Amino acid sequence: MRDIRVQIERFDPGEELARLEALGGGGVASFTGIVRGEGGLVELLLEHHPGMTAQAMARIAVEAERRWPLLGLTLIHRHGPLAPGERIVFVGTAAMHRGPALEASAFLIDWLKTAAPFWKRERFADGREAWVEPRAGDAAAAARWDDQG
Amino acid sequence: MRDIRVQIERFDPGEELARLEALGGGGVASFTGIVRGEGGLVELLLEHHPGMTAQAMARIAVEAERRWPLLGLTLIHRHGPLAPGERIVFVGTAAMHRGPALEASAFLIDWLKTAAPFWKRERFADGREAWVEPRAGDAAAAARWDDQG
Amino acid sequence: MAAIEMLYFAWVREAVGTGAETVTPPEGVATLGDLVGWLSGRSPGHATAFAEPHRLRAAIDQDFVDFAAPIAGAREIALFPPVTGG
Amino acid sequence: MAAIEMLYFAWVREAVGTGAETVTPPEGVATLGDLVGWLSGRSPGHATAFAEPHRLRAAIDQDFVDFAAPIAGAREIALFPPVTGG
Repeated sequence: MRDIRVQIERFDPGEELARLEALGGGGVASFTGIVRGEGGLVELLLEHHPGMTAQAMARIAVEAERRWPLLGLTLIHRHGPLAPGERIVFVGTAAMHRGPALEASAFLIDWLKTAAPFWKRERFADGREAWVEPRAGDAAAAARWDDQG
Repeated sequence: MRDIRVQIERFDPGEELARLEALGGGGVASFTGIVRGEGGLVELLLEHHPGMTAQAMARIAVEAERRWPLLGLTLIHRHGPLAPGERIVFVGTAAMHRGPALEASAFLIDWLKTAAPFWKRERFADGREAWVEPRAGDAAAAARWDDQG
Repeated sequence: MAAIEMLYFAWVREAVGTGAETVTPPEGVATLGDLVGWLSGRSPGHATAFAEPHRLRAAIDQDFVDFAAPIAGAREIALFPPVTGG
Repeated sequence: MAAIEMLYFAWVREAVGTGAETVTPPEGVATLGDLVGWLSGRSPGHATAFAEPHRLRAAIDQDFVDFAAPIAGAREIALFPPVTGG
């Protein structure tokens, strides 16, 4: 099972986990990214490259399936305006044993951060707006998987 | 937030995730262990050391909190008879950023496998019963964290 | 020596034939290894359960310990196979 | 050279003043680096957007590429800041 979605709509991690749990494996891992309301943030706007996003996410998924024996994989990334506390991204993996599920979910979110064409703009209570700069650690987090391919 | 439960009752990963998501962090990671129905398995019986289990799980939680800056941590382990497809164990973590949430959830399930006093007995369709032997990889998976303490 | 509450789990419990018993080991039974050897003489079930000490794990008063651990002062000692939860 | 559909995202889009435009670069504009230099002359907004090429990333026909990539045959070229999704 490979389920990749780029959507404005909200999603329900519990429903996504249930789908992955039903695949007969012994382990399901997940990561959910949430908008933090730090510094007076009132809105996070997610822009993306519509033609490229689904394809870039599919490549990341294929790479994970090549590296680990997965029974299922779910990637959901929202775009559009998001309020603090809202879910941005969901990564879920199912495998026979826990190791592949856990490693693949960490890999998938690290790669989504650096290889999927999304950009975040923050809007603050004082009216200030700013495009989010990549965190220095993100490239390093993705690169650590290069040694293990 | 630290929530540790040893229970016969079922649990709902979606509800557990929602609680962790509400803590204000940017990342929530989870692992759910499920009974596999391989080889004609009809029941998995989880026995535990009632006096010791909650305390052993609390120690594992404290160790995770010492290693990573966590906003929240949930550990649920069921005991009693379980059917194939049922959830056995849930590990959930919330942190400001994804790295600590992901690493702590992998650490917690690795340690639960080797440092919490649970034992599994399998019962098969042909009537055969057998106590599960530890997987050779489990001790190694837990030990890899020793280098990083 | 004071009485010790013994707890047995999984196949150790099945082999011994009970999940709990109170024992009062004699002087000279100083370590957990000594205790396991002494317990083996209590019944054929005990002997079977403790025949291969490398297959056993233990906790004294709910802390994991190895077989060199002294049992002096122990109130509860649990013997069991390697854990397989998670 | 054939027409190329240019796409701009995030602050690159804001600086250029549009998210998409069709351009036909002259002969001699062979690489993506050449193209960015040539685009900088189209308007003050373009010049601002492309003033610091090390802050830009690019995709040709929806594959990430670096600035040495040849643009011959490209139908769509996207210029944008480093991605910050996830």
